[in-house]
Amino acid sequence: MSDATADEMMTVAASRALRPDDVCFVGIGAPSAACNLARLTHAPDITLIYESGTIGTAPNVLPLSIGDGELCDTAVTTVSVPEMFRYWLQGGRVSVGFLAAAQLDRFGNINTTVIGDYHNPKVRLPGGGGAPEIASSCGEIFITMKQNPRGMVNKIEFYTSFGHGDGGDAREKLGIATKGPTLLVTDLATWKPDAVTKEFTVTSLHPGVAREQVQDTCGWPVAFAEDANETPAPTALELNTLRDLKARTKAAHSGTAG
Amino acid sequence: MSDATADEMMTVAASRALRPDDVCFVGIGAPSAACNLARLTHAPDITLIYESGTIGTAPNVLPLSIGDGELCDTAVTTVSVPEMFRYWLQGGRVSVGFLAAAQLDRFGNINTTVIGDYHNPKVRLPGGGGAPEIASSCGEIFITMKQNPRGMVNKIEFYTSFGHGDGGDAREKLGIATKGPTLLVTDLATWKPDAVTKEFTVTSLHPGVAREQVQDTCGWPVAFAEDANETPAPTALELNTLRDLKARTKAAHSGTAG
Amino acid sequence: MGKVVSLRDAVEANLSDGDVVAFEGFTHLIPHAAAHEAIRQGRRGLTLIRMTPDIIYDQMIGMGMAKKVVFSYAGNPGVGLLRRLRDAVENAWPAPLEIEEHSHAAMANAYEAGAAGLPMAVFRGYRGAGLADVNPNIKTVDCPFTGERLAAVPSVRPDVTFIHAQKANKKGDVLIEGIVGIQKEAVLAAGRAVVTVEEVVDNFDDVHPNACVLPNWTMTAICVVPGGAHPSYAHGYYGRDNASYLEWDEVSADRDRFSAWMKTNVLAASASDFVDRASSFRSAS
Amino acid sequence: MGKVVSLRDAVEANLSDGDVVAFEGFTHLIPHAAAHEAIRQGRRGLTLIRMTPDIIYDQMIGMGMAKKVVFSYAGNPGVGLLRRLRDAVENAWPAPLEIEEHSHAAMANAYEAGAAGLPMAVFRGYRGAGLADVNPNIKTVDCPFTGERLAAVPSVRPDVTFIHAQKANKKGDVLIEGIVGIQKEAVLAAGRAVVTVEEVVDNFDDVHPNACVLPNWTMTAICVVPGGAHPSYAHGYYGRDNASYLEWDEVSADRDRFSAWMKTNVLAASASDFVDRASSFRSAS
Repeated sequence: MSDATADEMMTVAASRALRPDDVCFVGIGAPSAACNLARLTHAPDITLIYESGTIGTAPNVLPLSIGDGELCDTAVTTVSVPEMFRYWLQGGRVSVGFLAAAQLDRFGNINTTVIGDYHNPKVRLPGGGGAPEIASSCGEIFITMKQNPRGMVNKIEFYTSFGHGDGGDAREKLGIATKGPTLLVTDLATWKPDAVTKEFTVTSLHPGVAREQVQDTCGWPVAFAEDANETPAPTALELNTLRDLKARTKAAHSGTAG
Repeated sequence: MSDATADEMMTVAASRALRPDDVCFVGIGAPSAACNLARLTHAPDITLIYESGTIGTAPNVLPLSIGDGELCDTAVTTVSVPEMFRYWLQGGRVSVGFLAAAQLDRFGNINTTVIGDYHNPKVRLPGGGGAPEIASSCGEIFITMKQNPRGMVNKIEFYTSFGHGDGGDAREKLGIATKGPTLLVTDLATWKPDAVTKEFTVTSLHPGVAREQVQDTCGWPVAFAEDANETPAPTALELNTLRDLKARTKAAHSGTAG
Repeated sequence: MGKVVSLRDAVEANLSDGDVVAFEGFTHLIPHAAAHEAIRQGRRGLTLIRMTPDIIYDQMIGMGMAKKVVFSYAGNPGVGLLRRLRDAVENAWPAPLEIEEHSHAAMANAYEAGAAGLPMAVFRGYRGAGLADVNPNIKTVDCPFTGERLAAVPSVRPDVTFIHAQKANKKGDVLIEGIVGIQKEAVLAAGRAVVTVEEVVDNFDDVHPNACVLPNWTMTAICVVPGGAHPSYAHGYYGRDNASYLEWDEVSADRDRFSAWMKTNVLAASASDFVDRASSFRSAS
Repeated sequence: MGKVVSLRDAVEANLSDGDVVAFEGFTHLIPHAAAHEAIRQGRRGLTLIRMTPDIIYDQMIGMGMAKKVVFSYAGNPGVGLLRRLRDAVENAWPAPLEIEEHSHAAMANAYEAGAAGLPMAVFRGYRGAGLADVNPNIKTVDCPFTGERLAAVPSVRPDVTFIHAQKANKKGDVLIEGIVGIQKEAVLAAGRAVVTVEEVVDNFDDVHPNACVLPNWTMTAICVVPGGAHPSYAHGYYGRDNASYLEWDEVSADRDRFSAWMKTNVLAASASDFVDRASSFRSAS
């Protein structure tokens, strides 16, 4: 299936990282597509949790927000928001937190709060929502975003959620016992943190992508793993499932039913 | 209705103290009978709460335990036990806590924990259950018990729940903002705390009861209010309602249905 | 049901200038009609609390009603940014806006603590997060058993909370179903609570014993406002009007267009307009 | 439903000598069958946690299985005292019993904190109460915002929790209805969880979206034991056997009678006996 778009490749590559028995806290947007693609392909029993309180949800179409009715209708159970954050997230029951990033650095720290000074911002972004504690309470964190040099920056302007800080054992120093970011999937490549420095390192390039493209769209000097290879192209099943999901989603959301 | 037993008089007198808009945390036994009698007579809209999580319950028969199915079947809603103690009791939403006492002193302190030394008890009683925080979180506390000199003692052996301590402003000193015990109804009399000393003082004697009887069955020197009068006898409605309730209860619990 | 009053009367009696107020809803059941009534009544100097301030707070802020907003995620759900809030924060238009920003976990715990009558919430949070450096209301408490340092935030105790719910029964008890969000806590944490509902039914005999029901004595006023959550949705009644959320992104991009829209759709409208607004999103059943 | 196993296997695999264990239930849904299986397997040195230890803990204590009990109300519900527990505390028969005693509020908060992954629970409690003087696990925390001194207790984190519930579906999710007590928290706070259920149904499609459902991945094992709560009750299945609670008051009053009763009714019995025991308490419907 060589006709996959970069966006589709990103979603497919991200979906593959999810294991069938994962309990996944799903961020909206690209993470949601990847998580549901995993559920509809190799991980039918994966548990998807949205911060609105829906546990074990299996939406037929992608939700537009973290609280769409579809999420509740198809969930194993829907709990209150305090219970969600206390028993399920803080309780340590979530194996993977899947986040999108507006601004990201090489250590997986994310900024979705402000551009410029916090108290006198150039651009006021929406803020962290669940991300600060998703980043520290989930077993590990997957991140997905489209590459662009203003998004992937040398130094983020605000630590909305903590990744590996300035690298190394920064998490342990803060008393955070979870793994933090273990995977970054962009539209061009798959990245994993270096075992020691924790700097994101390209481990595979998506089909047809050159190293220069990755570097040109990234604000820091990109490290490539010695054994970096090519991401397997989407299979027919993956691509068809994703396209069907997107088509169903578009049809549902352009209609008037909610 | 002069044929009321002392026990019936106690329940009726206790029930009268409840107001139609009270939210009442109900202890099992005598408090439960009094609270439901109030609901079936002058306070039809009173909210009765049992610590099992049943809010606004209206049992047709008296429950044997604080968690009978009848309480849930007839409740406005049934919540979890943590929610009961956090949102409803500690949240300050209960106007009256209605407790029974095994051992009581003149300041409304209750012992249901041990007779003898705590670590080497002569008699190990069941313990406090909800009482310690009922005593401090409810707007005020009503207590009901049958008089006997081993129950109404000069000094209790363990402060299971705090009443007025050693009297006066003991509650304020501990930072407790609620009123504490404001009423004691026994099988012989109605008692209220003195405005200053907080010592329980007889404010009315039940019909036919002499002061000596009250003193003989009480372990401390009894104070009688100057204007102590006679408790109005149960009305026909009160007594019939109570007897019907007890009869329904007996029939239900001697059968096999639960 | 002595508590059933018109939305106008309920807002007038329960919301005053300078109040700390929460209009809560978590994507689902957002109390749009109540917020619009507050806008029509022109309240000022409000401290607006909400985990997910969205269109209604964008509108209130744009109308200059807020002096402060306490929040954890300020976005137009599924669409993007809140442009009126941005304009206030970045350009002080139409007035400066103070912000107190938390994470969802902190706000959820703070509402929970408010409902529980506690002065603060204690949780494991904010580790490595920048908010802890810029928000003086984020402190710590040490566990006396393990020594672990935990985060602490003040509990949320609004003067008044507004929510939208599916239904009340004739006694005035209120049922919330589906994504219940933080609404129960927001009501129990508040000094006063106003609930708009889709309808009043005879009783809740067919309701699950453990459903989220607020007894009548926990609320100050109930207002029957069918469609009152539009363009948000009411589980079992009508779906989300996604086009309106997209439209807001355009309306709110321009100050004049915003002002004109508010005049037509809020100031010159009334609570009864919500029936029609929601009607085309009602499911066939 | 790979997690459905026999009660014998579930207890054998999940309960070991020396474990900290909670058999929870709040008058309703008390896991009698699971407790009896634990007694038959003769576990020793257990720390038994429960808000309301009743007959089953009286039995375990009388059989010498417990080294410690953590509790807030030790009574035979609706009847009186627990005579085997008393005998252990007052006379060290059959063995000394350590006790850690709390209030209900403390235990409820401690389970909640355990489910929430916190090391401690913070609440407003124990003011003027004698337990604060005799239980070293009752400490205080000061609110950094108001200065108020609050009570703190360690969270409850059992090695294993046993509960009884109404039903599982074919995926292994479990539904608890009615008086739900502390069971959800007891399961989520524990390292392992074993649930006995009345029956397995195809799905929970007819269940309220906000009902108390435990997803299959929160439990270690599910055992189908109809009647498994007897003489407690299962809302929607069978009522409480009040006579058995009264009978226990007599049985437990005498050491020999107790031992004989346990031999006949527990040691020589099996989980399948519970069907018959509960059958006469089933409602006609």
